[in-house]
Amino acid sequence: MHEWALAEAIVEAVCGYLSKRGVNRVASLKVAVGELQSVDEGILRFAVEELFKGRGVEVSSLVFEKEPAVFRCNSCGRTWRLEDLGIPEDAREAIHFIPEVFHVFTRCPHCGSQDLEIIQGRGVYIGSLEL
Amino acid sequence: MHEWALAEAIVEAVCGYLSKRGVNRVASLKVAVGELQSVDEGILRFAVEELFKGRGVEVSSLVFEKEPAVFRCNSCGRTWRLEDLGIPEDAREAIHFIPEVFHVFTRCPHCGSQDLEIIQGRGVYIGSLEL
Amino acid sequence: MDPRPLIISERLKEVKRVLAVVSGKGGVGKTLVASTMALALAERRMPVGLLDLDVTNPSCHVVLGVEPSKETPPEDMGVLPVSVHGLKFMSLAFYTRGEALPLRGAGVDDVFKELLAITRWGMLEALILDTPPGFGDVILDIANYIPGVGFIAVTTPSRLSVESLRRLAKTHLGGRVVGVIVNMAWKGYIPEDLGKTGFKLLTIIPYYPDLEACLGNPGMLLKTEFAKKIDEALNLLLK
Amino acid sequence: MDPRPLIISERLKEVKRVLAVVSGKGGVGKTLVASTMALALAERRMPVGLLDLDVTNPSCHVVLGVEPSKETPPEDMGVLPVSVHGLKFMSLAFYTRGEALPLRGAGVDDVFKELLAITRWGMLEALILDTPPGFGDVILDIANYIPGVGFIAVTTPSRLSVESLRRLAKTHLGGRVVGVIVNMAWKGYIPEDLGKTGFKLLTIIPYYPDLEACLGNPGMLLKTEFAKKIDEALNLLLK
Ligand SMILES: Nc1ncnc2c1ncn2[C@@H]1O[C@H](COP(=O)(O)OP(=O)(O)O)[C@@H](O)[C@H]1O
Ligand SMILES: Nc1ncnc2c1ncn2[C@@H]1O[C@H](COP(=O)(O)OP(=O)(O)O)[C@@H](O)[C@H]1O
Ligand SMILES: [Mg+2]
Ligand SMILES: [Mg+2]
Ligand SMILES: [Mg+2]
Ligand SMILES: [Mg+2]
Ligand code: NI
Ligand code: NI
Ligand SMILES: [Zn+2]
Ligand SMILES: [Zn+2]
Repeated sequence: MHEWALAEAIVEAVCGYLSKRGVNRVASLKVAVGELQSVDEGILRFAVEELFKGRGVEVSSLVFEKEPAVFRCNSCGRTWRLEDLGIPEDAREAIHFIPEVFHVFTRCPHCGSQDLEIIQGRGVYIGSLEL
Repeated sequence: MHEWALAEAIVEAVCGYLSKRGVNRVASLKVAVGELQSVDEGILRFAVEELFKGRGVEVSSLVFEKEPAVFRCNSCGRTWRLEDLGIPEDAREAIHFIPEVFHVFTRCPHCGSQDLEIIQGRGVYIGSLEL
Repeated sequence: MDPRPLIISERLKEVKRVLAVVSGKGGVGKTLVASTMALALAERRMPVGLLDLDVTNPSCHVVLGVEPSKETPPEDMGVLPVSVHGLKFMSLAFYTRGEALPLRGAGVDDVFKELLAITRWGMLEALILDTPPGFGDVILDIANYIPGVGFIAVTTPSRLSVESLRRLAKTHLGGRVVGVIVNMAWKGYIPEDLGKTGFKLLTIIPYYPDLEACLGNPGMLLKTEFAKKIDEALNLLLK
Repeated sequence: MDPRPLIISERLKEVKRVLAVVSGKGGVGKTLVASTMALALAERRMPVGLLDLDVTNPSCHVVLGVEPSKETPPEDMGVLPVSVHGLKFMSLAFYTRGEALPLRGAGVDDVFKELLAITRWGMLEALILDTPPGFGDVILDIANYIPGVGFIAVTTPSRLSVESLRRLAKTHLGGRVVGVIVNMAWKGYIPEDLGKTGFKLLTIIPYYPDLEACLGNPGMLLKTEFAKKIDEALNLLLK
């Protein structure tokens, strides 16, 4: 349930943005949820909604968008999807907290390098915000 | 005149690209020349042309495009242009060889931080290549 | 937009002071100083935290005798640091199972933000940060995201290390330094060179050949001369 | 498209072997080992180069006694390393005037590529690389852009350092290690722990309290017991 902490971060960032502009309503907020972190979207949405309520902020449209994870190997240049990397099940919990630790548990399927870059789909961020 | 080394890099990269495709002519090549490195464009162009000739590669249109340098301060978030930073004249020579050493010789005009990111206009790269 | 920067200060709201143990050179004793400092503060019954930010080579857990694969920071609306020896401890080693994390700077920066965004320290008198050597992503992030932080610079008397301290003094980070610890000093060492930096000297710690045996044993570590010297430095820092 | 990667191998075409001195932990003696190794090879009248890749904290010039603000690598269709004590030396310190370079990983990566793209080494029997501690941008770049490189891993006997060596063995970089140097060993140290790593032991070097006086004086440095031990390691490496 550390999703609550991520929700707080989102709400804090949005409220910071709003208070600078002296408003307290958002027309549309898109939150990107990167596949690698395997965040529980239901919990995240619930927490974000609760926290906005507590702050007295009204969000007309709140959308969570899954972002597939894509990796590039800095050694051989090939790109990969999450399922290509065969990350062991029991490592997923650690990656859930700190996505970068995937480097420990995986290698490039082609050349064996751990020097993989995550191009998209890492974690949670604010995709767009319209007042 | 270390511009010759930069020209060799450009020509090597283009030739690598061409040989993979089994061709030896380029319709259009754009080389971006970042402002920070203050490369001598005349020398660079001369060297690139000579080297392509030596390799038997024909380039129909060879364009060098100046790219203005833009910096962002990671501490205060402001962006700056090269002239804002007031880099001392005698440091320009060192920066000409290794652009990153500008971090030693400059501070953010607003907050004094050296944690400046160069967003564009760092050095020489291949902007586009058409066969 | 990255949602993490603002929440970082929120997470440190109840932390009275943050002290980061830093050095341009590695192997000068940062990890031992940071860990012992946190342990010594806990001995004084102060609420204290220790955060290992040497992301690609964490080792505070070795000094504390914590087996990272056997312990997990509990989840509670975020993650809670692990309580050991009277202090609150957080390290990436809990998530890497103690293995190496080959990682470029951009990844280190992400780890920094994620760790600080999700860890709930609660009320602390002091949070001690152990850091990697050099002036890279972690140190720059600390300076950017933890406004009130004080740097404790550690150096040995070696020219290679003092030179690196002199260089730190001339960067924008120099102003953060609240004091210097000279570690592994040889007999008769006189801290003349430090004058040039303008930094305040906190303590000079000799080289103790028997210290190695105390790694992993906080009880023993706290009884050493090394720990007494750290206490000296703390007295100067906290007054 | 970045034009530098391909030219890097071109620049190293006439270099017979590249040896990078590495360690997860700092302060284990990488810089002293790398510099002394290069000096010792020059003594053997071999054409040898030394490249300081500890970008944010270069210090080989201190060991070699080179004043970086007084010397500039000559320009000749690129830049030529500076000739000192019979070896070819290149360091970022020539461009930073010896000052600190606070730099994030992305910048370090750019410095690596630029330095290797413009430096003309010519024919060398060996090029020695000094590196920063940890497994970050420089080490990953070396592995990616210098295919034939061999890593010389340096460790002290301390648990904190051996633990870091064990971790290196388990990464994808472990396969690059051509040998280990145990440095600053205490009396009676037995390299039992190394067995687990599977690495070849090159030499065990004691702690020499008088070594500090030789920093900046290559002539003296080459006459020390330390240099003899490095020669031992070289005999094993080159045979
Ligand atoms: N005063 C001291 N006397 C003896 N050994 C020390 C002393 N300070 C540190 N050490 C040892 O020196 C090595 C490097 O210390 P460490 O704390 O890991 O440095 P860093 O974190 O700066 O790399 C370790 O083996 C540590 O146990
Ligand atoms: N065998 C040794 N005996 C005594 N001092 C040593 C020995 N090896 C290295 N040193 C000293 O230890 C310190 C760290 O060495 P250095 O080469 O700078 O390590 P690194 O490059 O790994 O950080 C320096 O002051 C150096 O002079
Ligand atoms: Mg969970
Ligand atoms: Mg010039
Ligand atoms: Mg440490
Ligand atoms: Mg070094
Ligand atoms: Ni969770
Ligand atoms: Ni030039
Ligand atoms: Zn690969
Ligand atoms: Zn600024």
